[in-house]
Amino acid sequence: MNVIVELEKPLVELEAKIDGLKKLNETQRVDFSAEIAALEAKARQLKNEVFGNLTPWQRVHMARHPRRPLALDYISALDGFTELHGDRTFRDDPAIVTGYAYLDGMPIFVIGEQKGRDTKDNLYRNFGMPHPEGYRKAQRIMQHAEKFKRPLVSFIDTPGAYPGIGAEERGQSQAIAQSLILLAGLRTPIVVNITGEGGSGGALAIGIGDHIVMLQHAVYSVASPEAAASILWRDAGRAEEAAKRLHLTSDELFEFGIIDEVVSEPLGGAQADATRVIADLLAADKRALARLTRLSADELVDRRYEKFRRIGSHVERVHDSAAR
Amino acid sequence: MNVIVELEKPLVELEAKIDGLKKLNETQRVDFSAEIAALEAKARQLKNEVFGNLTPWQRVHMARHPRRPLALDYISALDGFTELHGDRTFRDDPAIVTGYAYLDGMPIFVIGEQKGRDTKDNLYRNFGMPHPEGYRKAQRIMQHAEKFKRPLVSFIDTPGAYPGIGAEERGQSQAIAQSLILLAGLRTPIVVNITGEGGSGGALAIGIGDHIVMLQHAVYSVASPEAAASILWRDAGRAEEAAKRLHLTSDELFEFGIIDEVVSEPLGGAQADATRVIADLLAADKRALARLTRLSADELVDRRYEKFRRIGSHVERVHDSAAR
Amino acid sequence: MAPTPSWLRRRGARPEAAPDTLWEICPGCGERLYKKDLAERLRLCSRCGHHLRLGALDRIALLADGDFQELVPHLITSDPLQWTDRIPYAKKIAGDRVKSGLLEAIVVGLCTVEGVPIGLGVMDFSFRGGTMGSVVGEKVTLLIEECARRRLPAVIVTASGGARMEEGMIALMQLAKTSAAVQRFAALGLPLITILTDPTTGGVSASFGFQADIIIAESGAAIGFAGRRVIDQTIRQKLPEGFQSAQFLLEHGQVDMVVRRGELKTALARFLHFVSDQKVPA
Amino acid sequence: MAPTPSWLRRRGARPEAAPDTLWEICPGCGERLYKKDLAERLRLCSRCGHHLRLGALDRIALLADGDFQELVPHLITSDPLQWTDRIPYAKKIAGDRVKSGLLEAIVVGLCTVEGVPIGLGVMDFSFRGGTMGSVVGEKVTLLIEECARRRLPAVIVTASGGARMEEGMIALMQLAKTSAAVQRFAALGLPLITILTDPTTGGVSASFGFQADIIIAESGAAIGFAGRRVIDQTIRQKLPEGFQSAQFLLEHGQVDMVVRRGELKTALARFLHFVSDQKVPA
Ligand SMILES: [Zn+2]
Ligand SMILES: [Zn+2]
Repeated sequence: MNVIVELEKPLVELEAKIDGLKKLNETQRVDFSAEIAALEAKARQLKNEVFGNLTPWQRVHMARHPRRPLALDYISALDGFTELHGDRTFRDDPAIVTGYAYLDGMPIFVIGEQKGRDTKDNLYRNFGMPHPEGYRKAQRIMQHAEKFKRPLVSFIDTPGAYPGIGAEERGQSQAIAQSLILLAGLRTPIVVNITGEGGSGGALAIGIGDHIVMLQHAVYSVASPEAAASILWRDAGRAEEAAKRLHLTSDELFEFGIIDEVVSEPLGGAQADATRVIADLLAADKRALARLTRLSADELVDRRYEKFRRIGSHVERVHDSAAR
Repeated sequence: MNVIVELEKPLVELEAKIDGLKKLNETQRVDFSAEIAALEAKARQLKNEVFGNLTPWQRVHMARHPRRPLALDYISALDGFTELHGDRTFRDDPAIVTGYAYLDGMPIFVIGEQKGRDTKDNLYRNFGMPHPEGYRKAQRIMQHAEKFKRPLVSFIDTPGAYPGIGAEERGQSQAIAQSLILLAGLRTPIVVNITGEGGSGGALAIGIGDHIVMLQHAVYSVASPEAAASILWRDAGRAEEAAKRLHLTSDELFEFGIIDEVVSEPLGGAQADATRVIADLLAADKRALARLTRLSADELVDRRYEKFRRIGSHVERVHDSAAR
Repeated sequence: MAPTPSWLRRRGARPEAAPDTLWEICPGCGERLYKKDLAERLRLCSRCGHHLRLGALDRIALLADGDFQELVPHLITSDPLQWTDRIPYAKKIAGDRVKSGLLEAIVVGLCTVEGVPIGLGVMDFSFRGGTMGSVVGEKVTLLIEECARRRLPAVIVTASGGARMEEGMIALMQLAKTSAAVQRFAALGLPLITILTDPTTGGVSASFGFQADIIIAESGAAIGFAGRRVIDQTIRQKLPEGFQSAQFLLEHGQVDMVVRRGELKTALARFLHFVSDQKVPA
Repeated sequence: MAPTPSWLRRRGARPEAAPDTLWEICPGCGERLYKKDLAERLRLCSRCGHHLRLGALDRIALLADGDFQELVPHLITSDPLQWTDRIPYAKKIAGDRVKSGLLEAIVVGLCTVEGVPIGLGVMDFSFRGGTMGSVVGEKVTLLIEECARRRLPAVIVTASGGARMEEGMIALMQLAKTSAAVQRFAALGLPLITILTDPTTGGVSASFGFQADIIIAESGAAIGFAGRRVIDQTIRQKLPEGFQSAQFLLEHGQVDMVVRRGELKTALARFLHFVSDQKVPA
């Protein structure tokens, strides 16, 4: 069960109550204004209590909230989105959505990792976990973006690349590795958005870019907390602890210089005001592209190289026998 | 049953008899020289009768002769052949063999369509009919040849690309189409050898090159005679007639300018003296490469374009109403 | 290279089977359709929505803005193999000219689509099953070369049973020729869009058909490399439901989209605008 | 990014399970092997031929001509997350230094192989399971950049459980950093060859491991993206025989060849000569 959904239950009930009273207020003769005001104050307080200071684990669940906007919600908010399908080799992977659209008049290619809204949809989308053919579809779109000199905008939301038999047989490693090569050298601007879960290499495979935007309550980590706990301690049950240790929140990653910009969410998360959050994120993308499209392809690729070249945390060790 | 194998039966028997007599001649006191000479004369005459004037249909069977040298026989005659495997996507296709080797000291990449020698081997090699992953493996090698500035030499011997469910699902058309694009623009010399059967698009997919060599008794056609008969008359049984009409022999194709050079075979076909035929074919390749490696990549690609650009047979029709 | 099968064929009578020239039988549902009505409805069956085959000229009318200028209209085959048969090739060609009203299996030219100038080639299945011989190869090559010269997007609507047997290896080599033209064209950064219609198989499928940046399959089209008959004879087992249908290709990642006939122009124009407009950030 | 599983693991005890420092148990057949003998036999089991894991220094001795010059030997992690645990990351690192005799999970440098000068990087599984953190990413990047500067082929021998959890996103970003280096290097027309040894999974597999022109898998190596444990937990069904083995990868088209340890140097040198020699036609 989603931790946030549990946590916000009293708030949801309270808001339902307020809504009910408001309807009564309109239709009945009795005036409930005072009661409504009191409940609204209480709701604000409760909201602050619930969302004011989320733990990393809670933020993981915020990123996985069943009502959180998904990649296609952002993409559909672009103008004239047209989906393009298929890797031309094996299969069209519904866990990755690709196509072209306009961002406030600017023609762009888009790639998004798409989770499902309900169980049936999630089975279709494989819970947003792409197979190699999904990444190979994305590679086609990357090449289109370069060929037709259109920026590329990606939306990351995946627990990770799918760990299954077919995925291994068809070269999950190879598919991700080739995506990384392509993005690193792509001669067109790339803006990356982390909107939900950014899980591991499966996220990074559409995550190398010139400007990396992250929603406040999105998470991005070297492995999902469950996988990390399993790797570190052979105990997926310690995921909460892993979430804390992995430094996967937007503020931490901004500090580390892993991401370039954080787009804030309303109290209650993106789903509390999806329209606003979607507009804010796309506005950030637009600002970034306005800047990036002024650079030459050579400059872009050189800067992108330097951007990732810098990321590290190591020192030259003074040699033990330096005194000799 | 192979028409040539049937036809050459008395000859094979006669030669066995001669061999027997020769052995006797060495071990016994009686002198069989006269008998041997007489039988040898008869064998020569028979050989001329059988092979002197093969029909197109007989040449199709010559190209399919069970003892005819196969792609790997030529490739193994190169120095230091090392096989490279896999399309990096789905499967290693044994119907196409790829790798690198030296042709008389010159480093080259090679691609060959490989049939089996016996039933078991043929099942493994899928009778030399590649799947899309075979062509995609070949594409990797084409790209290697360009990247590492090594010539590409191919050996064609296939009834055609495999017509099966998996092949269609994984994009047989797309795989061949992309091979054609790659070869057309490849910035390194390409020499193509048609050594056995050149069947349709499945052959052409490794058959665009700067110099096209064909063995005398190889065949190369728009479709296998059986398929052509099936397409034209819905009757695969009329394959012999199709073979005649399709103009698929080396001399006809040389006339049409489809191929550039014919390497002759001994009376009795390549299998009668495989060592010589293999050496002759590779010598032709070497001569062609010595010439082609002197050209710049731009010249090569431009000439290749013109070479195929010219192939056609059409006229501007004088318009019916030209008098108006 | 392959027969010109249709996975639809088995579901009903073929159009050619209807002797009545005023009526046509829907291969989708068997309905008897009045030809004049059918033509007005883009040849979509009024009962089941099935997309009946559409000729090249009708298709040009459907896609172009009305300003189509044909290129090399008079190119005809010189019958390289001097193919004789029960009916000689030359005679079959003559018959198809009458039947289709065309000189060959493709019409190429220049036009605009919602205002975007392009080069457009449209194949016609009613001429020798849309097979590619010397003329089709040459016209496709000339179209693409012309588009390269003028820096125009190229759009080709395919309908073809593959290479034309009666022109032998000359026909097969058209795959090489057109591929070389596409390679040069693509290297200039220009877009090639193909619209695969019923049926597209063999040499056309295995060359420019699948060399496009964007591949659109028309609803209901049968598309593949090998023809159904050849596959049947080879594998001798039941083919999966919808095998080689447009939807099957979409699911197997081979095409970008499946579009109904009525929306083809919009889908095409949308991408043409997208790659042609020189929009800059606001 | 993934645990460090081995499909072999289930077949026998792990080397670490043998407390006796003079003896080691073969994971292939369970045989008790005298370590000193084993070292002399390239750590191939005398009974079943199983390839036991080989340390970075032994591997350099196996592949290089004896002229290996290490680059950036003193680079160590600065523990970006200041990771504390039951055993803090810093302490684990210190322990692995003693155990492996190395400062980090990879050794990089310059050498010749049968006379051909190359850049060589070799990972060591005994140091944090060969995981890639900041140091491994930096050293791989420096190696490839140095090879680009000197126009040398680059060879990397992988043995890795993936990205190093204890360095969080800094570790994941090493995939991006090394990939960018490989991209630039490859664009110069220089060859990258990887030799994937047991085990190679996760982030190393999904970056430079599978970005090479030629990929050689050592016999018996377990290679994949996801670890076996993760896959088991996800799909909860029986895995195919030999799943993720070198041979499995060969059959699925993922690697160029599977080579036994004793023939690795020959196979490598052969390709290095092939791409390096400037032979002209006679
Ligand atoms: Zn109907
Ligand atoms: Zn053993």
